[in-house]
Amino acid sequence: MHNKETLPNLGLPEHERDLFCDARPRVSKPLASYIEKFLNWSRANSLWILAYGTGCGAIELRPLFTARFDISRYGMAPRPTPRQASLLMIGGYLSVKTLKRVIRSYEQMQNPKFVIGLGSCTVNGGMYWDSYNTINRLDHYLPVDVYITGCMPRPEAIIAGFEQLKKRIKDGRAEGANQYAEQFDWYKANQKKIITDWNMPDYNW
Amino acid sequence: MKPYSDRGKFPERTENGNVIDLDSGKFVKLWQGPQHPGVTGNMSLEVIISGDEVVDLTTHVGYLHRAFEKLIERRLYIQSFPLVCRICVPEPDTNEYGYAAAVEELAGIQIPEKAAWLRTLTLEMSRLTSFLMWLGGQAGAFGLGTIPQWCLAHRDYMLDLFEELSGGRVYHMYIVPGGVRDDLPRGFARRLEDVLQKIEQVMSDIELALFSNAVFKRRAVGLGIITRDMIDEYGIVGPNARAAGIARDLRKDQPYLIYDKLSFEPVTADFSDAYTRTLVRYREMEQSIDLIRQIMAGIPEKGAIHVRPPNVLHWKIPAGETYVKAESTRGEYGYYLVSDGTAYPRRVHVRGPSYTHAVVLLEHLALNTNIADLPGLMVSLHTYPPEIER
Amino acid sequence: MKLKDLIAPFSVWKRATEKPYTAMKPLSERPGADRYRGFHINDQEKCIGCGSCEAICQNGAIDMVEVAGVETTLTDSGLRPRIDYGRCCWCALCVDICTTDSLAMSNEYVWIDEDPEVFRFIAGAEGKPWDNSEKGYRRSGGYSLLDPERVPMILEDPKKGVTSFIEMVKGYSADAARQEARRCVDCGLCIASCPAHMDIPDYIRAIRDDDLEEAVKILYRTNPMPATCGRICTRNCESACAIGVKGDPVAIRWLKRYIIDAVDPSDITAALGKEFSDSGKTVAVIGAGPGGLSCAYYLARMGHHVTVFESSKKAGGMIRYGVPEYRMPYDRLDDEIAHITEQGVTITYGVTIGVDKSLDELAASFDAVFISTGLPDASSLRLTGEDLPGVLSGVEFLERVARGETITLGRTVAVIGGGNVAIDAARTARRFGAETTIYYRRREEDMPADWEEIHDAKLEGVEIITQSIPIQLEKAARGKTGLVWGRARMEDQGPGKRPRPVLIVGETYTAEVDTVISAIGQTADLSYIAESKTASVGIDGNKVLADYHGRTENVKIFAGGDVVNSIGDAIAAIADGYRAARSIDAYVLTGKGKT
Amino acid sequence: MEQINELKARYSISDSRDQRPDLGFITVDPGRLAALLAELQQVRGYTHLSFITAVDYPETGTFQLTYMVHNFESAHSLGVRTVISRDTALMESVHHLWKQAKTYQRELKEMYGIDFPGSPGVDDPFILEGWQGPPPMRRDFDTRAYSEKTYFPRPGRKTSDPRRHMQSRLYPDYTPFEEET
Repeated sequence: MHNKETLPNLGLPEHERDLFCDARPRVSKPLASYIEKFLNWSRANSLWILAYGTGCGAIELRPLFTARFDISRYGMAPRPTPRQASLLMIGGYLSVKTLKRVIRSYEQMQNPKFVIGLGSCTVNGGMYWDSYNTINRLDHYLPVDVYITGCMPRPEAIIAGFEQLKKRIKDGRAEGANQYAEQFDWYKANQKKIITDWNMPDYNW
Repeated sequence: MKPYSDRGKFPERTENGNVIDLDSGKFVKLWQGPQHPGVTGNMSLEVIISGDEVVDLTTHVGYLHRAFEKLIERRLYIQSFPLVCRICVPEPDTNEYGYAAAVEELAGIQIPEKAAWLRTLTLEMSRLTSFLMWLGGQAGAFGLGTIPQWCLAHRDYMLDLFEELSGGRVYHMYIVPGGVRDDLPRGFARRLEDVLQKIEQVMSDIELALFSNAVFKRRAVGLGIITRDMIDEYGIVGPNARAAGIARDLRKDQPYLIYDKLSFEPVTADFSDAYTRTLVRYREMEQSIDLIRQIMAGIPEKGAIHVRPPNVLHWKIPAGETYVKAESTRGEYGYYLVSDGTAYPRRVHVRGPSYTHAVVLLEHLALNTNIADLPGLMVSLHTYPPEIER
Repeated sequence: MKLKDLIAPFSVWKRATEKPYTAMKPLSERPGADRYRGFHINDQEKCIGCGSCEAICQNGAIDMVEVAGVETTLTDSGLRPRIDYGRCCWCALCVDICTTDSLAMSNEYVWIDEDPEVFRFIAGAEGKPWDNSEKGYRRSGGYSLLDPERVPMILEDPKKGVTSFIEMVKGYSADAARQEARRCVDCGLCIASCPAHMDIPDYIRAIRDDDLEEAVKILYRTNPMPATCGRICTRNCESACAIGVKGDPVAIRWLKRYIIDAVDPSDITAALGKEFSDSGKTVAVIGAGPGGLSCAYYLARMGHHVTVFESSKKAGGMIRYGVPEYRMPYDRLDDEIAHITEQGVTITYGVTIGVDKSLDELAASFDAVFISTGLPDASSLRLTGEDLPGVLSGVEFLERVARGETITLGRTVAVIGGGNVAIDAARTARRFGAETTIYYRRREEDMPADWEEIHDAKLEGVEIITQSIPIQLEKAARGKTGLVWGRARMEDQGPGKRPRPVLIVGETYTAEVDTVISAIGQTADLSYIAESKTASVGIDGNKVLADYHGRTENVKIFAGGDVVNSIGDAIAAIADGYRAARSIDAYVLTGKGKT
Repeated sequence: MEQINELKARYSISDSRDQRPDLGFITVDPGRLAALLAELQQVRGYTHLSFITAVDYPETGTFQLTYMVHNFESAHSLGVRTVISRDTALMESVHHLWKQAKTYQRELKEMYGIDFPGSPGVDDPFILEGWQGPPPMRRDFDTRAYSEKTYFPRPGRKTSDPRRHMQSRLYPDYTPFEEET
């Protein structure tokens, strides 16, 4: 019934399967290099952040949005919905329950999209390395563009992280969305291994 | 102005509770959060609305569950003090104090007087810091964008002071079992006073811009009324209870550290709705500023800041159990510690006030409110989800 | 609604003309506060690789790894902490516990990378930009997690002690021992310094856990004479102790003594068990000093039949005849020897090899021979007048005291030397009521004697004249002996070398004393080996040539103790004895020697 | 505590102890617990419930439940403890006394597997989602082993024990004597 191009969405109840899109994510091919360069320049200068405080890291994001650090001047702004956001900030540790929502939010974001991992927890589990409820390595579940060390990273470090991300975007290396589409099966297998009650579409369009 | 509670009870109730038939077309189920700017922290509300009126609400938590209590059980006593402050991010010091005091009590350690003063100082500073953040959130939840800008900028000045004192902006890890880690830096008093004055100035602006604001008044007055008879039934503590006229404040009722040497009276009001609760907390911020000044005036010049525990790598604490609590910005915050005489705690239970405020209380108060006021209501209870799931 | 509610919010517009809060420069340039807990720095020179940081890290963020250019020495494990910033929470507990204060934190905080694999680094060894940061978190003076002070040891009142031979050091009580044991950080740096590589942290842990049976088992794994070593060991371990870098080292020797004193001798046997096989092989051990006894003990427990040949009337060697009773009570030594003979070791007293029996005979009638005859004779002062009647050697003096002979020292005594024998002789002389002065060539800090011994000797009224070189001995009036000595100055010998004493011309003095005791070293008479025809082994001066495992050039002959090693203390002899026992075991069972 | 002495005989309270002047602990039979709490709340002024929690003792096969109640009049907290079997793990619900009790009971059900029949929503998942292991707060559940198996830490870490390392460098040929008994 399902060919290679569609997703089975087995997690959904049968009567709901028709309600959701079952297409696989696709790799978007780059345009001519000068256009792509211009696009990347534009993307780098209007990073809109999904306002989802997934963990402790969120506490240092608020000052960024407000008067003292004011990242609006870099063309960045918090957005309440994934549809409008291009940057997902993972604020440190992710419990399995949150990871499920993060995946959903990430998949709902439009291409191109970028992920920044804040703090130790996204690299190797951080101080919750032995907790049964938090993941250790974010890069197993989502493509991460930039890591910022700290627990938590200060706003200044986060701003420096944004600079690094912009550089990566302008260099054309920030291909997380494409990487996710290319290695979709690997990511999905990793995700499903720990999210045992997968009751959403395989890809949240 | 009609308080919301005067609206007719809808939907119809039977002995078994509300009659909510989702297929009837009268109701819509909405998920608010966890990815939603209108919820505090990472939690979610399962809301059922009819029109724009909330007819049922269920709180869902667990998105921030890191199993602190489990992790503490497999860490040495000293190893947990960096862990506990992560339970409540905006106000870590209460956790540090609660944990350290519980360990000290069972270990029979008496902390030096100066350490007690320094601990009180950080507790009050973090209270002010936490309230600043909350006040921004409260105003923001009602659509007032300017006040969060002011509050968070001034909170940041407080964080600068914390950084100077403890070496950390957000997680101070300053209060350790046995005392505190360092003395006040040189010139700290002056810089602290500067910041306090700045905060006082911005607070006078906030008073005009928030408490005399027609929008805020219109939306907050009568929202989420807590009556006096609900207090014990729901286990309501802190400003939420004080706003209803119950003068309960652990700092006064069961003084810890050096609170008995400071002069203050619990702030109370007589009608606990979102507006009054905001006002009570605002007065407590003023009170905190006053307390910080009292502490800075009374803090001993010299003296030990730390009592060395036995070698912390194999520090065994005599078997026993205790419960130590402190008044956080949200109310009674406690640590229940059970030691079985080994180098590892048998059990640590963290009691956070949000446990009741954000679950049973919110579920009750949300009924018959307007969906647009839900964020405002939630913030007015001052809840932090990590206290619930830990 | 009041009119004010509509107007008041706008009043804050007055702030519109004020300076904005926003910092206009890129904020990443703002340095962290002076105490900021930023990235780790580690002084590679100061760090000793004890691993306390790894032990306390609740995040499992620290690994101890080898670093190029850092050598493993007796006081430095050669390992350095590598920190995983995928784990660290910047709590700085590692800084607080650091035994050397080498670990600290800078106030740098920006480290960004696209590759998650890079966030691991050896602090202070990878040339990070923050390595030399002056600012950042340091442990403050008023706060520490380690106890720098040793639990004080109870001593006999020196005024009372100096009148008798009762034991001076009283030993720890159970509480004091547990308290002292708690100071240990379990790093294990000390093990390498101990010649017998005793498992020090483990028996200290057993004290903490109050499990003395386990502690005894651990002791006897490497040392059959713990009561002796618990009293008179030269305790090289304590000089390697990580706690000793900033404070007093853990009192390892006294803790060992506590274990063995707190346990009844019969419980030791019970703890260790007595079941071992019988190999039917026989081994002769020459000399019942610590080396011989240790070898005999382990051989017996390996199932061999051991006979020890001892020229004196009692076993113990230098421990009995060279160490005064106030340091090593004879009954404790007897208990220890009794435990060794209980294992089936036979000791034949009054038999001198080379006189009563030849080495050849032994080699012929036993499957293997272990030589541990030690250094029983005193070295010569090589001064004129050494043969005067008022001059005797420290070894001889102590031995005669131990045998219970009556000795007349007179009212004043001069002791020449700075080692433990010199101190022992001086303190013993004090117990005979003599005014005693020690003459030593170098400074007090150069004295090879145990610093506690020097301290206690002074308490007992022994005077120490340092930088004094004896020139000659002469006969003086009223039967006294004149010690002519000259003042020395210390001449620097370059870095890492001990300064050399040089006589200052013209500054000579004469001390007229009743007795002069020389204690500048010991030597051995190895003629019984040289005379041997079939069992001869290599000799160099007063030393027998043997390898680390006690094997000599003769496959059947093994040797150890002072007669082999140059350390010359009891624990080294015990270690030699044990290693030789293993070699002998391997030899008698397989017939194969050195490969 | 005088109040407690009055209750002692009626509720067969054992093991009462003052930890501080303002904090006491008492132990009561599980069967009498709900009645005792009701009296404490309604008659004795212990109107505030701070928390309910459990302590696991796998060695003895029991859970200790602690109900912390507080009397604002006398500023006295009382920890009411009861010991129940770990195998049956069943306890009477007190949700009728305090509204928030049902949340605590729901948490205990999830984290320790202690059931409180009749407590509203006690079987609903509270914190965990899709959890398939044993109740995670039980002490025999090894969180570290679970984490390493499920979330596999980043490879490339290796550490050396200083004492083993020094032995390998300085005295590799030495082995202590182990008895072969």
